[in-house]
Amino acid sequence: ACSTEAPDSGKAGKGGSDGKITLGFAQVGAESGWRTANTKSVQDAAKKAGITLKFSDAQQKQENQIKAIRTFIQQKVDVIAFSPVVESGWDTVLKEAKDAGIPVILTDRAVDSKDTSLYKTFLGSDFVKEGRSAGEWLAKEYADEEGPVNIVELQGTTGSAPANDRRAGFAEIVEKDDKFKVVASQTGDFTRAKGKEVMQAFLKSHKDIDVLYAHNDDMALGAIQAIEEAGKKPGEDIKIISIDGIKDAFVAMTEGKINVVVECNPLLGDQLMDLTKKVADGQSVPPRVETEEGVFTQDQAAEALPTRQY
Amino acid sequence: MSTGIANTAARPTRPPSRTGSRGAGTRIPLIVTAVLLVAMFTVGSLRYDGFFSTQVVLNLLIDNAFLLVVAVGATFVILTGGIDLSVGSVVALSTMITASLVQHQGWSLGAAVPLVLAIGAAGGALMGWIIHTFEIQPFIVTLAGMFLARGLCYTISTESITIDDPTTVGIAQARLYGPGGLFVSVSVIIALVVLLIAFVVLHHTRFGRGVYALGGNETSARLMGLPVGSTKVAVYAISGLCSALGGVLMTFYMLSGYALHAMGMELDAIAATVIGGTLLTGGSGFVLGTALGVLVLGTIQTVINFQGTLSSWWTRIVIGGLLLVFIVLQRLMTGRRASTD
Amino acid sequence: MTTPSTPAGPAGAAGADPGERRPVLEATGIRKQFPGVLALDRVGLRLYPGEVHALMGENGAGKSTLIKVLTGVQPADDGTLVVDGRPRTFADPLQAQQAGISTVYQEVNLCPNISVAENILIGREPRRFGLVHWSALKRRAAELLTELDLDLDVSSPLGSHSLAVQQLVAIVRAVDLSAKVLVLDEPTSSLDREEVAQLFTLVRRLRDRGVAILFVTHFLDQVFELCDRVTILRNGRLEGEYPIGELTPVTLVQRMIGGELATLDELSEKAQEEAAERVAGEPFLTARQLGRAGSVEPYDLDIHAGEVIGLAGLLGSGRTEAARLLFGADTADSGRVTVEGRTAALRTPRHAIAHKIAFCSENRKAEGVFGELTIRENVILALQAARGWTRPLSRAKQDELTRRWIEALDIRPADPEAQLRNLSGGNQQKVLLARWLLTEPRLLILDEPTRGIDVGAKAEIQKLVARLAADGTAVLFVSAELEEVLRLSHRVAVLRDHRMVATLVNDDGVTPDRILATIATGADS
Amino acid sequence: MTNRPAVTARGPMTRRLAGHRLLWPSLVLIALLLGNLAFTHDFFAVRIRDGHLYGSLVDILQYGAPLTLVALGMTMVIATRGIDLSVGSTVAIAGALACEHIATSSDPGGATTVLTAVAVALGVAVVLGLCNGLLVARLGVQPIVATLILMVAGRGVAQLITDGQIITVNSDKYHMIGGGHLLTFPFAVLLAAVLVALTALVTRRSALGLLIESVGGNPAAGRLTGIRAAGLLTLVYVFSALCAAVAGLMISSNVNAADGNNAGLWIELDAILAVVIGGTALTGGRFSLGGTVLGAMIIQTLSTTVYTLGVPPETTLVFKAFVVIAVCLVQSPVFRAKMPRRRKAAAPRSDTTADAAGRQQEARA
Ligand SMILES: Nc1ncnc2c1ncn2[C@@H]1O[C@H](COP(=O)(O)OP(=O)(O)OP(=O)(O)O)[C@@H](O)[C@H]1O
Ligand SMILES: Nc1ncnc2c1ncn2[C@@H]1O[C@H](COP(=O)(O)OP(=O)(O)OP(=O)(O)O)[C@@H](O)[C@H]1O
Ligand SMILES: [Mg+2]
Ligand SMILES: [Mg+2]
Repeated sequence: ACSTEAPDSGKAGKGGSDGKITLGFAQVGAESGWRTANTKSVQDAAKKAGITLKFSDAQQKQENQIKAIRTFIQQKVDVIAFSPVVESGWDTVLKEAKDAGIPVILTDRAVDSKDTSLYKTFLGSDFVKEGRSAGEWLAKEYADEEGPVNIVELQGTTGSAPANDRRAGFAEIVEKDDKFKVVASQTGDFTRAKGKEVMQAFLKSHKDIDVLYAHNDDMALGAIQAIEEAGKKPGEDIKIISIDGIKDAFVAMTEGKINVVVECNPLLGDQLMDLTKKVADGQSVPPRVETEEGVFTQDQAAEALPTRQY
Repeated sequence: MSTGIANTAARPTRPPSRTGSRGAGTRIPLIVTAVLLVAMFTVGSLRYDGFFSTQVVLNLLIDNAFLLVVAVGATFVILTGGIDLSVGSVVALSTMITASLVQHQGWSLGAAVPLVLAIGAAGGALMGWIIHTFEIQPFIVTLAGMFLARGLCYTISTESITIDDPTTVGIAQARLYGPGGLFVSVSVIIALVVLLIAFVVLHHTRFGRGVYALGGNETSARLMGLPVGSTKVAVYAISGLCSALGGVLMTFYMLSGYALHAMGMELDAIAATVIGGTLLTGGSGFVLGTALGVLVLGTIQTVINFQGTLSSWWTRIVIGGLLLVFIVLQRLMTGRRASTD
Repeated sequence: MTTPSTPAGPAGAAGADPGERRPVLEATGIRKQFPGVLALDRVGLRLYPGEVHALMGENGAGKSTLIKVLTGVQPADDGTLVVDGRPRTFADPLQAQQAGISTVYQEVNLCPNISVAENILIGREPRRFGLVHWSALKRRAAELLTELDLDLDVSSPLGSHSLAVQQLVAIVRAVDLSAKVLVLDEPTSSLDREEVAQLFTLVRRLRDRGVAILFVTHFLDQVFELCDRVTILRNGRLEGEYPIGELTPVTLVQRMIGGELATLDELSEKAQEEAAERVAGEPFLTARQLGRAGSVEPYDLDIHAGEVIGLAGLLGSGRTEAARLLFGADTADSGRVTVEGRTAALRTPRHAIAHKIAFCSENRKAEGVFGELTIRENVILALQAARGWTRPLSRAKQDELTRRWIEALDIRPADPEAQLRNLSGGNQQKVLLARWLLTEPRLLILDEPTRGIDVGAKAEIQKLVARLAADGTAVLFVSAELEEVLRLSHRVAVLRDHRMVATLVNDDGVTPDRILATIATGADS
Repeated sequence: MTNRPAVTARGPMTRRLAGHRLLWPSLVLIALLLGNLAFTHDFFAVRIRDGHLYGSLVDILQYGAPLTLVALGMTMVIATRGIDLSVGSTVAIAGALACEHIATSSDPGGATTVLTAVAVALGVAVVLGLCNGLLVARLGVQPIVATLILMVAGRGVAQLITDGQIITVNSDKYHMIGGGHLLTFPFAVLLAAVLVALTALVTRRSALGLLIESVGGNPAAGRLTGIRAAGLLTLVYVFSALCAAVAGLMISSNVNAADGNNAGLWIELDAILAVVIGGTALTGGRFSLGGTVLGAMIIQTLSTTVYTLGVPPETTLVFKAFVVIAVCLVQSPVFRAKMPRRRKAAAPRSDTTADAAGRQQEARA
């Protein structure tokens, strides 16, 4: 008996009566400063837009995210948004959401469902493109120089989507030219400590490193310390390319220690709330909304630094 | 040596109260855990709209079917006084192999699943064999197994593999409806069957009783002429098999294979087992307790999701806090104090 | 006798008419070397169907090792084993069992966590449809227990029973196997005469059925009562094999220890003479209505300095539990204790130790020894624990104390750094005694202190107890061996059904029979 | 009395055997280092750069220092038959507290700031250790669940302190702890060495080590012997938390940043592995601090080897799995006995089984 009553009472309590939209947002976790900024942006924007936010943190586990989405369905939220931990494996739960008539918005990362009716829109960045931008900067920088250019790569967590994509995008460009050689590539788990440790080992086993490509700023910042301790000048002796664009990276850029940062913007809260309102209203939305992102070099860094929020 | 005293007269009669309470004593933790679980659920229902529904309970099963299967396997190992850290990785490896066979190699699900289960069981048996034959601590051997299985996932692919094979999708999305529109997934049925089988095996077969004896005292079990070696190998094989099956269920759950699936699940499985009242030192515990343990972890998760206002870190703190409250109440209610003072 | 390594020598030929019969088990030239110890040096053993064969030797002589080697627990370095005319080597105990050798090893080797019934029948449970047939299992176990006249709740966990009960369960388990050879390694070490008698009836029945029984014990009278032939080990060597008729207790002991044994008779006289004077004066400890529900009913007891009080009773009468209350090993839930006139709360062992009370548990394996630690560490541990970790005994002091006690109790090996788990059962027991004697307690509670200890050492320990008492230590002495209790005690407290029914002053009138009568009637007649 | 001579001959032999306990871990470490040498020819080269030592070996020591410390505390916990899963969280909390304190202070470079930061971190660690100790010793919760609670919640606390951000600090004094040098030596290495030496001194010179081993070896007997198990258990959990906190300070100070989410992630597994490789059994009892240090060094060298050999990240774990299992096999007396050359030494087998199981038995009684 209870099961038949519950949905009704739930419906009455939520979106229906007071006209306030409830958004269920299933976040990946809080694995990095970038992610925290992302979460904060969503939470702040929801408050500003007057949307009730049901927030759930999956601690980096897909199964937890799926559970959270099921709970949202159970709670009869109006819209579900989530940043998928990984592209695959969402069909079942998204179908349940669809059956329950709850629209879904993807943020930050896409899912690979064939059935695109399972979600309304995607809002976020393209990791492959970020990798490509990094590669393109490098190709341009070394356009006139003779090879070989020895590159070391600090990968993100093995198997994680950003690590896979940023690596692939970068490789795509770099492989076009024989003079670029990736001499070593290791995972630094997206952390400063690991970045430093791995870079220190690279410096010992490879004497002639020209370029460091780090999948995120934290690893780059760790690596910079290792390079300095080895008596080299980061940014000069070894050129450094990094992704994300956190404040500390911009500081390092103004000090000349990082050469270029490819931005990956976490601040998509406002855009998300806009989309939520539209979707809840039943308006049509574009299937793909990309966030505004740039490539920052040292000369732009000083000027952009004060505006960095995270 | 004969004493001339009638045996029956001199034979001490033991106070019956003692016997009675001791017999039930072993089951008290189980009852306490169940009571606390119900209490937790009640509190959730009072606090959150939509919490008090049968479907929430069923979702608990749907969402934790694979963990239940894995934890059941872990229970066998823990009952012998061992530990299996490889379960999470074996789950991931199983999702990976299933997905790549079905998706990339074009195998049918019916062919892939038995192979995956066989690999899991064989891997477990191998670890058990090493542990037994070379007398290496299970912690290290299964840790190596954990590394190996996770590493093999990466060598298959660092990308996740989506499955769109119609049979697999069909099974994964099949819902068995009951009265009132309530539903469960196929995995739930499988998990419950596994639980039932495990219960029967542990409590009603020679092998199962051997598992308890082995956990009680390995030397004694050997001296009593029990097949200690094969029992050990078998429990790790069962754990491997359950992990592989858990992996298959997870493949259904996620419809994908991914190297980063089931990260840290070994701890969840061990925690569920221990919360369910099984002693990590072996020899004491019930597989039904493990099921309760899984439900406890699942309920905590559900409560958190229903709360829906916790930041990432508060999520963790509250999970820890709820666990703490649960454990402390469980301890106090079972009334056993530490043997230390 | 002069050629010990060949059991087929003259001694063997003169056996209790083994005659033309073929031995069911014959071991020759068994050698077993442990690091630093040659435990068995070319030892032989022959067992004939239908005989009870005693294996005798001092503590550490190699009896248990020989049994372990024969039954596949440990591999031998050298030697041959012939079972039923076929040369065999057993890789594990299971194979030995399958070949018809059933063994009760020294110390209880059962699983405390599973039920009594399962401990008896595990591995061969009755089954129905492939599943364990629980009701049949319990019925069968209960039946088997009645053979030793035991009436237990067979579904209770084994660990909830006293050590003696566990020992009986182990015997029942071994007997049930349709064995050709039954090996019993000190099965009677914590049994009362009652149970011993029952066991002997059982053993005789088996012997008459043609089972060969190998029996290890330190009780000489049991050997002479039950056994047909004796094999004697000394220091890992075969001393000889004799028909029991060729030996007297004195010659048997001589062969075991290779020398004379001082007698103990003067002890008991002394105890009896002193009984009256010791009871006079203020008691060191008084217990009033001390009890614990479901374990011992409230009892009163006064213990005076320099007095030895024996606790007598039958198996499971609550001696152990009564003693444990005085040490705080179990917490009393009623009653009051005073120590030297002042109220003392003995809730935990630490409280008791603070009042200079010491307790040597009967269950040395579970509650006594630290197998991984060395003799030295085991010996000084209680003293060290009392001092706390910040005040360590100096190494020189430790060595000195350890050496002193190794010598006093003749602990073997005499190496303070030997690991305790490698010691023979009797030697482990001595180490435990040393641990508590070292703390110079005012009240020493000894629960079966002579369990598994050989004749020579037992005499030493009894003398030691008498000496301690003479020096003013109060002793509470629990033993299944009534003679021993009477020999040492000034007073004897008698327990029956978890109740203290009488306290007798040990004068001329107190005999084992009188105590047994007290137990039977529940009051001193 | 004829076998007495054999017995007395045992004294020096046992001592030599005790030396043997560390023989195999040492050989493994040496083999790993030599393996590196084969790939990088100046692997053993240690130079002086900017007035301090510089080289791969120095790196191994420096990065091994925090792990050694965590494993040090873990050794004591494991010796009591416990396990401490919460060390990773403690690492994160300590780093977060210290960095937060320094970052928000008016004088980030000042010595007093750094000292108070360290004091705050260590103080909180004591509280965390007490919580674990309370649950295990007083309430009798199984150590693995008791510490799991803090493992889960602690990381949340660390993130709460850092507000989910990575806190960067600029304080040379603070950097000293994990990244600085003293008399050309990495300070972290010296600190770890001193702490290990102190622990060894305290446990072996006082009776602490013996009492811990007794409690772990046979708790029931320990109780009857009058050992204050509750106090000892609390003590080891506090000690473990303190060690983890110092490691946390090292890790955060080395990179001048506190990362609530990632600092010390999975370090508990590495630490337990180090302890076990070092020859301390998870069933409690005897512990070996030297073995633990060797174990930690083996693990750190293994990581370095992975970087040096350029093992791709996808196969790193497979590589580690094989090394770990090889290390265990080499260390296993049974395995060595079963090697074809030394057949007849198969004897220890049953003894060791008996031992391990015997200990389990005692646990239950
Ligand atoms: N695993 C072992 N390692 C080293 N020495 C051992 C081991 N097992 C037994 N010993 C030694 O072998 C000798 C024989 O021991 P065993 O246990 O056979 O004696 P026992 O005759 O049974 O004595 P008890 O009457 O005390 O039981 C002893 O000196 C003992 O210390
Ligand atoms: N109802 C019962 N069920 C199981 N065990 C019991 C029961 N009542 C008593 N016991 C066990 O029996 C023992 C009580 O006897 P206790 O050991 O004190 O007697 P004892 O006279 O020392 O006998 P023993 O010679 O057996 O040591 C306890 O160890 C207790 O565990
Ligand atoms: Mg013996
Ligand atoms: Mg007793």
